[in-house]
Amino acid sequence: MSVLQALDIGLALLAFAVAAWTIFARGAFAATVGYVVYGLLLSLVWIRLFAVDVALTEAAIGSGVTGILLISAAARLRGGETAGDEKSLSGAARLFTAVLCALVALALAGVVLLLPDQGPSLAPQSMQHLPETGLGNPVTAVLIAYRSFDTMLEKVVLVLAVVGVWSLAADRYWGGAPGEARAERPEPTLAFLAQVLAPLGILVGVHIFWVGADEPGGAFQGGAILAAMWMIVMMARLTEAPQTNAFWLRLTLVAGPVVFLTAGVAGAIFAGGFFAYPPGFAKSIILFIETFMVLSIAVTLPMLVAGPPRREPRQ
Amino acid sequence: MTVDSSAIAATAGGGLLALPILLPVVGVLLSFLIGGRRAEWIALVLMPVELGIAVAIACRVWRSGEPLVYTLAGYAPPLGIALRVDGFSAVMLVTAGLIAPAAALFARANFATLGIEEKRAPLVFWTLLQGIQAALSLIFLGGDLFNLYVGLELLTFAAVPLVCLDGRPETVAAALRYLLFALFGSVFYLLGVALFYGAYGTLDIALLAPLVRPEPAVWLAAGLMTAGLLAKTALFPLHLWLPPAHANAPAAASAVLSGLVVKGSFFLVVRLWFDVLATLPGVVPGTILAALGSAAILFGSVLALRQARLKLLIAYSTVAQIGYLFLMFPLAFGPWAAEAFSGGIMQALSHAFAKAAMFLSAGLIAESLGHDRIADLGGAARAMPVTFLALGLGGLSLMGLPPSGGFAAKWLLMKASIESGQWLWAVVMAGGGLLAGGYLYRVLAPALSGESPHLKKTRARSRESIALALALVALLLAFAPPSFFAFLQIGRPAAGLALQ
Amino acid sequence: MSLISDLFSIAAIGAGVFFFLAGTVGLLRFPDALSRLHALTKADNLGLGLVVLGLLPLSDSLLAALKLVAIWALVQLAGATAAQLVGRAVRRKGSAA
Amino acid sequence: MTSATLAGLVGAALVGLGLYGLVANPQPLRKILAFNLMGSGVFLVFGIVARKGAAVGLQADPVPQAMVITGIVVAFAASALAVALVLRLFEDTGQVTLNPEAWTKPPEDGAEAG
Repeated sequence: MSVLQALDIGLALLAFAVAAWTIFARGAFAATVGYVVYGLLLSLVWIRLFAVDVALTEAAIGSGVTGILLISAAARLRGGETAGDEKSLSGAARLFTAVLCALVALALAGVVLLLPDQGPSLAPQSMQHLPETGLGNPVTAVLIAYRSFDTMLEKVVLVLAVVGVWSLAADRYWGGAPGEARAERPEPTLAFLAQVLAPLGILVGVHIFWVGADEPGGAFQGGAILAAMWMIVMMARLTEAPQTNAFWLRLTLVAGPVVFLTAGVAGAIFAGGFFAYPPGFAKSIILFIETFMVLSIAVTLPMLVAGPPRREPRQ
Repeated sequence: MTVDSSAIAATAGGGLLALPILLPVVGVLLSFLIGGRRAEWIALVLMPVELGIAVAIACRVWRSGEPLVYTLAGYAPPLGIALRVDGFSAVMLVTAGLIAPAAALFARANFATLGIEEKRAPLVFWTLLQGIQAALSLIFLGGDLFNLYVGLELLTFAAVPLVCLDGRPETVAAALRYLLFALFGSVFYLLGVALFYGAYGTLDIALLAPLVRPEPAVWLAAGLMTAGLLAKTALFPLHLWLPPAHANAPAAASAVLSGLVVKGSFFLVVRLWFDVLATLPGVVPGTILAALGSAAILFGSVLALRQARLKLLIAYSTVAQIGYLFLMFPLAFGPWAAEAFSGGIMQALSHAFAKAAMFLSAGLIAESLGHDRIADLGGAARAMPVTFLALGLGGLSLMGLPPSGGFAAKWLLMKASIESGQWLWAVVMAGGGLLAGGYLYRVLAPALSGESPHLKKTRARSRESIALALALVALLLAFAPPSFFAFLQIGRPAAGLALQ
Repeated sequence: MSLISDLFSIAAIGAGVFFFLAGTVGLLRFPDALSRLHALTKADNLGLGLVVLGLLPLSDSLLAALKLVAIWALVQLAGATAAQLVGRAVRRKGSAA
Repeated sequence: MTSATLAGLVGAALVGLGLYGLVANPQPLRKILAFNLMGSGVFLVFGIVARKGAAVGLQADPVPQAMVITGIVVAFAASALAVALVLRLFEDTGQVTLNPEAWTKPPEDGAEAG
């Protein structure tokens, strides 16, 4: 066994152990912290699978932003979490569930082991058409060219999620800002962090988006980093969450899908099909679309974490 | 890998297929951006256009007699994504195109946005209603299993917040339970997608179908995806989320949720077993599905009999009626396959219209009386005869009495089950019809009594007529000509199923 | 030359790993939150610093080396802030658990 | 055993683990955690599929990778909606349970908030 293999097995066992902790830990808060650690381990697993784009996404969104969301929820639910305990399953039902889940896992493991070592692949086709897109990163090409329809609709899913979260506001708060009212002065420690980190982070986010055309990275990962910077600045109370009826906010939230959709429809007129790019212009159009997607993601993620409006709108 | 190029070649003029998805998406984005005073207007303008496009697509399928295909982004599958429409999907597209605007017209009284300041419930309602339309179009037209996953998620995100639009804690809990079931369904579906890709390197349904072999990966993928879709369709025993969710939503939303949204995931079960897995020996899984369906019919009907509130009763009757949809699966092998298929689809259509009519009627009753307690409905039918007529006509379809679409559906399914010698399903259907008669009697008998009820609100003729129109469509389906059933067969892999 | 730089890398990374180990032991064994925090921050500062120092000769470009240093600096910043916040939370609660 | 197969096995185990948490854990927030865990297990299965599709100089098939990226974003949006529902329920009822009988009487101002 090589050192790398030993490390792989260690990593796999560790990831599994932390995952089990998040399921079986007593307190919800501890479980949530476990989940964030697990997410970081998982990004390492993705690196070992040679999927660096996914590793970046998992670290930024799967572990990072989801982690903030769940931890702040767990913190706010403290005290309420024990009250829900009375309806837990009986021992027999628990055992039955466990056996069922084990069966699913075993069947899945069996099928995974049976997969051929050299499986079917669209890698050759992805590479063959890569020059048409002008991109160097095939994952970005799949997301914004070959399967752009998926990606555009997924942006619409994010818009619907924002509508859904906001719909949970009380009527009198509709249009107001999410989160508690701003404290009279910023949190000094966090403010220092935000002031130093935010400019750097914005640089890193834009960099990751920009290199995504040719190297690992892209709109999702870059946008998530920008989103994190905005969240840090808000947490430090250097700025407030915006009012949900602000036109600039709504415009930024839909800018990505709107530009994507417009380009897709323009494709039907100028390139012979919905979401097709005219030859020679593909890369510039893709970068144009991605720019607005980055903006939308950078604003959507913090707004989803911030939750529904909780303050009456100012006129 | 052998690729049947005719299956993925784009049909001329197929660009039409993208519009039923893209137009409601435009509606969603516009409503969210500038919808404060215009969301209602945006929806009411777009919906007739969408219906027109759906009809145009159906006409093209009718004329050409075969499915239409459109490849997006200029990349043919397996690398790219194709949209595909056959007879079944065209019919579902038109059905959604009719029911959604009916619900929208009905909802105008509750969710007006014209000329007033932006309000929470109206903006959310109109935006999400169009989201549901986009999602359903995508589900009916999508030819790629992962693209369909995105469609399922769109549907979930659009449907769940509608359940708790009024914000009472029990509706929030209902929405949360609905969301958890739906997410479980999505994850299982997605896992199946991963296995299909791992086994065959493509997710395009037309490319996948000839490659599929009865091997472990396929069986596991089929099982996982079916289980996930059943959770979203609320087939017994995964129905627990449905009654509170559908009974608590605003009436117009309930009509869409019960009439259309559960049909979306049902549609994908049909796609999966009749198209992707057409070459698999499907009698055993089909029998399991039908057994669950039978349990749903009996269980849902009995629970509907015991409900004290009208909307809950109608919601439990949805649980029962979903059961009928799954009786077609074991009957789809043999010379009676076409009959069983037509019966199943007819059940989906007639239930969509009938249930939408019933939920709208129930909404009117609740608004007029200020409650929907069945015990206190005394004489209500005298005060609001048109509303109860719509409710009763919808109920006719649920019972399967002639003349109604429900009768045509159950008749076809019963014929197929008797011809195939699978008597059990016929017995279940007859029993379900009796039980449905029972729970409808519970509602209609007191309502028709001589008491004079106290109406809080005068009835609105236009809204009553919307419910009645939907109920009449459910009725008219009984007179569907044979050419309609021939249309449903367009694009079916006829050789695959009928000859096994 | 390469042998010397390799030996340097091994030594530096080894030392870094040792500090991480020590920090983890401290986290697990120290009695109260503040001293645990102390152990942990030391591990972050020194351990990561040494690992980065050891990796520097192995990086193939100046940009990569700069990125490594930037990573260390960012972790420093985040670690110091987190330690501050945890410390304050402990003090606010009165007694350290 | 290759690292890809290992990751696939972890993925299978995670799906089982997450499913158990989703069904057996009564607290909604823990169910959301379990859903995320299950989702990441599914993504790992995509990961092994991608890795086994390594060809023409690529270390992994880009198509499943792109699907995982889409999936991660959708899963986050789902968690955000679920968390918002849980918090709303908690604010209105003071409890975090899906069991309506367990609710204490909702606070007066909460009832009016709808």
